[in-house]
Amino acid sequence: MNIFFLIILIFFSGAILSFIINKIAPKFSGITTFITIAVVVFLFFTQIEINSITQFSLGGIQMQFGVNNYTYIFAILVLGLSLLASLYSIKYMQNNDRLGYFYSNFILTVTGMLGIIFSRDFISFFIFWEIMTWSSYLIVLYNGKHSSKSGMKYMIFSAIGAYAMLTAIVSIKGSYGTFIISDAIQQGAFNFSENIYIPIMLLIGFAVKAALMPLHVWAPNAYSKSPMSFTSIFSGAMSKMGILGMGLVLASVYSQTTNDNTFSVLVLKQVLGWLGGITAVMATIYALIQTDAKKLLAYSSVAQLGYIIVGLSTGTKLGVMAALFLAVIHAVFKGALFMVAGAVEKQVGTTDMTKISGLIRKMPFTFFTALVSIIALAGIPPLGGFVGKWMLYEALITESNNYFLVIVIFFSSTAAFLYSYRFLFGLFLGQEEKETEHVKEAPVTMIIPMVILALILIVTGAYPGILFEPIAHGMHYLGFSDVNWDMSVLVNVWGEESNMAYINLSIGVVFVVVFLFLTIKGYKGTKNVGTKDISTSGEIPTENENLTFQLDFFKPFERAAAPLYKRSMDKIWNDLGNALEAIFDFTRRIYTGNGQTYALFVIIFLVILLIFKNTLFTN
Amino acid sequence: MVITPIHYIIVPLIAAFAIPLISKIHKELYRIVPGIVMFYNIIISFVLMKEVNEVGYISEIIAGWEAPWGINLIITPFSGFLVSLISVLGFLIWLYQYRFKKVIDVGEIKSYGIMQMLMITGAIGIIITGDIFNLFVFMEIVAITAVSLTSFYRGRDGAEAGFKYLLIGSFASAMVLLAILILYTQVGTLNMAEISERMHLVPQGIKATILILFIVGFGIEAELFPLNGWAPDAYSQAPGPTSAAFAGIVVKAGIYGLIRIIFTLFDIDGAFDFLIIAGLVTMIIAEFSAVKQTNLKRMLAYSSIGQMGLVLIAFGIGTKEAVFAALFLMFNHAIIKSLLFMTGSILMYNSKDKTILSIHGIAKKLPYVSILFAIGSFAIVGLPPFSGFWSKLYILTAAANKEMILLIIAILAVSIVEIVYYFRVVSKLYFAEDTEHIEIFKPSINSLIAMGVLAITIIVIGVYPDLITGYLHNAADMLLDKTSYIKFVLNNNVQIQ
Amino acid sequence: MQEEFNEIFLKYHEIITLGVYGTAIGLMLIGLYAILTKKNLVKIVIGLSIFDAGIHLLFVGIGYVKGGTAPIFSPGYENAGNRMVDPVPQALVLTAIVIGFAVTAVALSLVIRLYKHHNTAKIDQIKSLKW
Amino acid sequence: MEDLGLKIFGAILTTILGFVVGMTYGGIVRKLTARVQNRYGPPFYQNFLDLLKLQFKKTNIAHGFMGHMAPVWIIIAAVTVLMFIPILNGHLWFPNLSFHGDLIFLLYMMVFGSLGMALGAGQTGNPNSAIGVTRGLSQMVGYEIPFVLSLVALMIQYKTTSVQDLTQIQHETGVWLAVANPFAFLAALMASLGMFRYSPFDIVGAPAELASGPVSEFGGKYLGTMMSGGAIFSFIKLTLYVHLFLGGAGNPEKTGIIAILIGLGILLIKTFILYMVPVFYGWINPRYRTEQAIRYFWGWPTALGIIGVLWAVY
Repeated sequence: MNIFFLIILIFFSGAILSFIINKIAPKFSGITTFITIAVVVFLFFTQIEINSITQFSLGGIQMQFGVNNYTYIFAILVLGLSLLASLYSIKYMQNNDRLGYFYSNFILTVTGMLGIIFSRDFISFFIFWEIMTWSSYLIVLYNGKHSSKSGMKYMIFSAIGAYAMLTAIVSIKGSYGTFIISDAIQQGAFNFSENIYIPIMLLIGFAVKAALMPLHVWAPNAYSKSPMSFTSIFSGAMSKMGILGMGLVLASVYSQTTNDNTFSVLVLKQVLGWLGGITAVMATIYALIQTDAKKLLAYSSVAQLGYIIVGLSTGTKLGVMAALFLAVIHAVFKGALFMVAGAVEKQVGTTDMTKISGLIRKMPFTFFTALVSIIALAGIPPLGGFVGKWMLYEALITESNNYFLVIVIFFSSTAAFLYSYRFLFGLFLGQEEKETEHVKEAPVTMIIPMVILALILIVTGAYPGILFEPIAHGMHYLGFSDVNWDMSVLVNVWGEESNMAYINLSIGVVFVVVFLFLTIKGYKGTKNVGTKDISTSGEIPTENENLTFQLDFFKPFERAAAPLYKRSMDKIWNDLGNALEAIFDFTRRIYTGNGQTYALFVIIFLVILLIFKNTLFTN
Repeated sequence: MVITPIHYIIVPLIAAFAIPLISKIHKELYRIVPGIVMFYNIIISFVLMKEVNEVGYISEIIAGWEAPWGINLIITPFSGFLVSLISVLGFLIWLYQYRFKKVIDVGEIKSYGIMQMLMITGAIGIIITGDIFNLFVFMEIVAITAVSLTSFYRGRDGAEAGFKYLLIGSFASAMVLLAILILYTQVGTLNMAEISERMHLVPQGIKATILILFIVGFGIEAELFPLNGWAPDAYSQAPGPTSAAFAGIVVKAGIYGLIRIIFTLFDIDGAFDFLIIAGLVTMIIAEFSAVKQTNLKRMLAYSSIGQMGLVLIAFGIGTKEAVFAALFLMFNHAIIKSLLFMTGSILMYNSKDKTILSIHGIAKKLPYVSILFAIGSFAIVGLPPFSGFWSKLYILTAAANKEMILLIIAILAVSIVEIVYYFRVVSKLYFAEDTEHIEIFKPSINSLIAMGVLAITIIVIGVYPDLITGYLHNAADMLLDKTSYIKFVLNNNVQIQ
Repeated sequence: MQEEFNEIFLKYHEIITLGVYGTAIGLMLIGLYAILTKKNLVKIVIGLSIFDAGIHLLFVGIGYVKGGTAPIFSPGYENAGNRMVDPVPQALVLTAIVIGFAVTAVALSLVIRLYKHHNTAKIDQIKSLKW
Repeated sequence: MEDLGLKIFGAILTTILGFVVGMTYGGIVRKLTARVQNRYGPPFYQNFLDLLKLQFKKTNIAHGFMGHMAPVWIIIAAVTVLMFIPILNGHLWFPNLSFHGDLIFLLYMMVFGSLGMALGAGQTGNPNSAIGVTRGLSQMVGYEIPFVLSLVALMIQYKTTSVQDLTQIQHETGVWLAVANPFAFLAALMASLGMFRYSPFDIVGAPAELASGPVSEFGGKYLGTMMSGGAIFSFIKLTLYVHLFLGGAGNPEKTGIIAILIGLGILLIKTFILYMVPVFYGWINPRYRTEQAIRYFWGWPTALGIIGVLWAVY
């Protein structure tokens, strides 16, 4: 049997199986999910060879399955992350109800993502896209009635995106007579000189999943409301499906445009870039006023996706490379961070940072993961995040002369330090509360995935080349010639380089020296104290004195940046929604309920038709 | 004994008169006999479908008068497809309602099965008859039975809905009668094939008038806006099985009449553009009004009207693939909407006051019904991998091939609205703090089977649509070339004595 | 006797036909008026049947052929095949009348039930189903 | 092999230089401030004495892991950054890694230390520390904008992102970048006011209300290490400015001991003058609140920076 069909089949049967098993023994539902995904991962990396195409036909439509170098990047990302997430969620979801529901949708979502990666034609692409969408929608609903509104928002926006995509797809069929993606690209379906609205429609469709302004409003709620073990792939992997599509479309748009309409492409670049930049800034400043860790992470996801889109919008070699690199890295650290939030939620019961603090001593491994991921998120060397950021800035400065966009990005990533610190402090540092004294470290099956992700971040920081290799192949597929990369040296087009090896060397040496110095010197004299043993400007605080500082964390910044907080996209969308509801309510008043009125309608209709019959019915 | 189309008509009629007599023997026969008849219909359909796929047409002469003088029943792949669909649905609906009535205290359970059966017979007659006045008669049979079924429950406002239906329905019959009248004065025959043969003799203005009268007449049955005022009331007030039958069967018959008239009898191009416009308006207004409904069945009714609008649009596009898509959509709508009405009426029956608000979180108590309803909603809004997706896709493709981008956008925008109100219900069904319910009436096993069959069909077709696309393509071809139809009917080369 | 009857008839043929058509149209309009304006359910039903009657009359009128005879081969009219009245409309009218009767019957039964249910026969007060 | 030896020697030499210079400047400023405020003030080598006292304290209070790591991170950041900026235009006695890193790397590396400090301060559980940290971070968001604007202006004006090359250019053309792009220089200068956290931007430390803010809970070896780190940082900033805008110091070709001393002298003079700017500004200004500070930085400095970028483009 064909390997692609086999994988899809395994997934579907796994979904059904986990649903049924939950009825018998809820414990094993999660394990089934994990095994299913593990089997698929094994099959994928052993059986599938890249660039192999499988032809088949469904409903009279020619379809193709296959994996190419570009989608391979995302395949790694999706499979790895969902494997870890499913392992994580065994303990995390333990003793919830509706486990079968959750896990079957979990598998279906992964199926959708992998199917998107497999499909080389628009129809199967769309089918899997929709499967991914509605299964994830069902999981967003999972947490009960509080999340049904945000779930609806998510579904509506996804539908808008998906249908924009479908419009483009069918009109590609209409004008080029093919559903095969590569054929469509060769015939110039994404060529601005041929037609301008097909690529735009497709981009809109992908932008929704990639949470780009102004279509991002679903994201914060949907991310924060669904269970964390799912959000780690929701934000980590699924948003990258949008990036996948955008990358594909943009690459062919840029490569195929002829000279006579470079202007429209320029406009597209600027619009996309600025939208991405604004997304990054707004999401960041909204992230740093959140008090719920999950909400904070959700907003930060949106911001990070903004960077990625900026990178894609440049269309230059370094920019796209940065975007893809950031996409992978973001999947890793954001997956880890949501797992951290989930672990805290599982152990403490809430992620509201005004209620909990000082967990570092209770949950050291979780803290370690959080620390590493946050460093990567903030883009501080020597971790992977820095590599991506570096490439992004270099691309913006040196290749696409988009200087003020650089400032916007830099502003948002500087402000990102604020919420990064907010996250770490709010959950792990600060005073230790009485309420959280009983808290233990999360169970080991939750720790393992987190720590693995953290280690991945460290390694990719030291040797980004590990990721450059597949990315370079993928970019070659996208049509970028001679993408050169080195295991640990970053070079921009001006020849300036940033050598991670030296950086790591220097950091490592100093670290060892100073750490030993500090630890050994006066070791006996060093005594560890708790967080209550502090001197607030001289006097010793009493026992019941409140020393917790969590509320209005960045009030000064809020005051300073007040104008930025004034108008929010959500409000605009809500007004639009209310207006539509009013229209709907008005429309149904046509059916007055009086039989005579209906009869009158009939007669009027008849008369009108008879009057206009000669204009209406002529041959 | 060889099976011929006439059995569709004869057997139910005989049964209808026989049931009161034979049920003196045992009361259960009231319920069982219609089921047997429905099942026999299925047998007929499959035999005839097999035959029709071998020889293009089947015609039956009634009372030995050859066409065009006598009345004759004609089965083309198109009508044969619809007839088999209706027969199967009719049987499933019977299966669904078999024990349904026990829990509802209604005296004249006797008449219910009979009328349901007669209504289905009428619908089948509309589809297979080759004689236009005969078509009118069957339409009247459907109308009268439908009205009396609508007003079946004494408790509710059934009578009101029924009266509205009857008022508008009698308009429909009058229009059709007038149209037939004028047509007869022009062409002097009632046989459809011959009419369409002689249609070119008719002057343009009169032709248009006839067409308009037909459109209004059948448009009322086909829930065309603004002729569909009766529909929401009737759907929401009729008993569950009947609403399912309306959505799956009666409307299909109406659409069939409209399409048969426009495609076979007339050669007016403007009619197609008119279909697109009318369908668009119908769809938009219906879907918009569906959003704020509080009664689930009423909401479903509006959605059903909207789907009919989509069907009309697809027919109006008029290309071969569009007609194919329209047939596919009719098929989908028949099975999906019947499923939705079956499940929905059970949900409504369990709600305190027939509102959506009072079935929040009922999924814990009625897991199977809820999940079936969810499947139905997913399918009707056209999410893959359910069957609704394919028909929508084909329609859009057909529209795109004629470069009707605005039409595509309109259809998709409306489907977003559809998603909104269906998913609202589904999410409330599962994830809402449950309001207290009256004692839950669990659906009996046979109704579960009926609904399950429909749901499985939806999924199977969705995963592997090739199962029926062959028949549909065949039917679409036959619908589109009327010359062979005429040639066949007027000198019948294939006959069954 | 038959002959002179025909004479008279043929003389006034035009007027009669006009009269028939006029009556038919008039009946239909009256029925329509009743349906659309009267509030009482019974009156609306009556309007319906008047409307039907109009259509039926139209049918019969159209079926008539000038100087035609009854569509029966009776002694003395063996060669009347070409000048007999078209039988089809009359057959149709019979059917239509039966149907109209059935419809009226159902309608009246519904009216009774509505009156019991709402204690009124005014159609614009029976609007519990709307929107 | 002796190349490596030279490198190590140079690295250590650079570190010591930075440390000493930073501490001394700090002492001098304390003295001068005292005089301005009409006090006698400590001697200029007071900082060294403080450091010794701290380092030789018998007992130290450790506030857990991050508290232990904070000084380490500060030193890491300080020394690493020091390694990646040119001293004396990259003289071979002070061989640094500045060919292997560029401005953006430096920008991000500088944050490393403050993040470590912030985390350490956070773990102590002293609310004052946390408040100080939040103020510090907010203020950083303020002054980074004009600073980056000016840097971007330089980068695009000279099509390079490497400090080394910028210094080289000035050395060859002889034109200081402060002259070549004055707006960028002004923006950077005003940003530096915030960086040094002297009054009016000293609300982070806020000795009166916050008990010296983030560091309030640190003592002994920890505080000492932090102090040395901070000293090196102030030297770093000065040297960076000098090499970016003020034409650097010294002449890499001349390897004689004299040349080096001259170069060092020039470097010291330039850095001291530069160091005086925030100090003077602080003497004559009262303290800003955080939001005022941020608004200040987003006002004229940012405008100047934008003008600088435009100047660079056209």
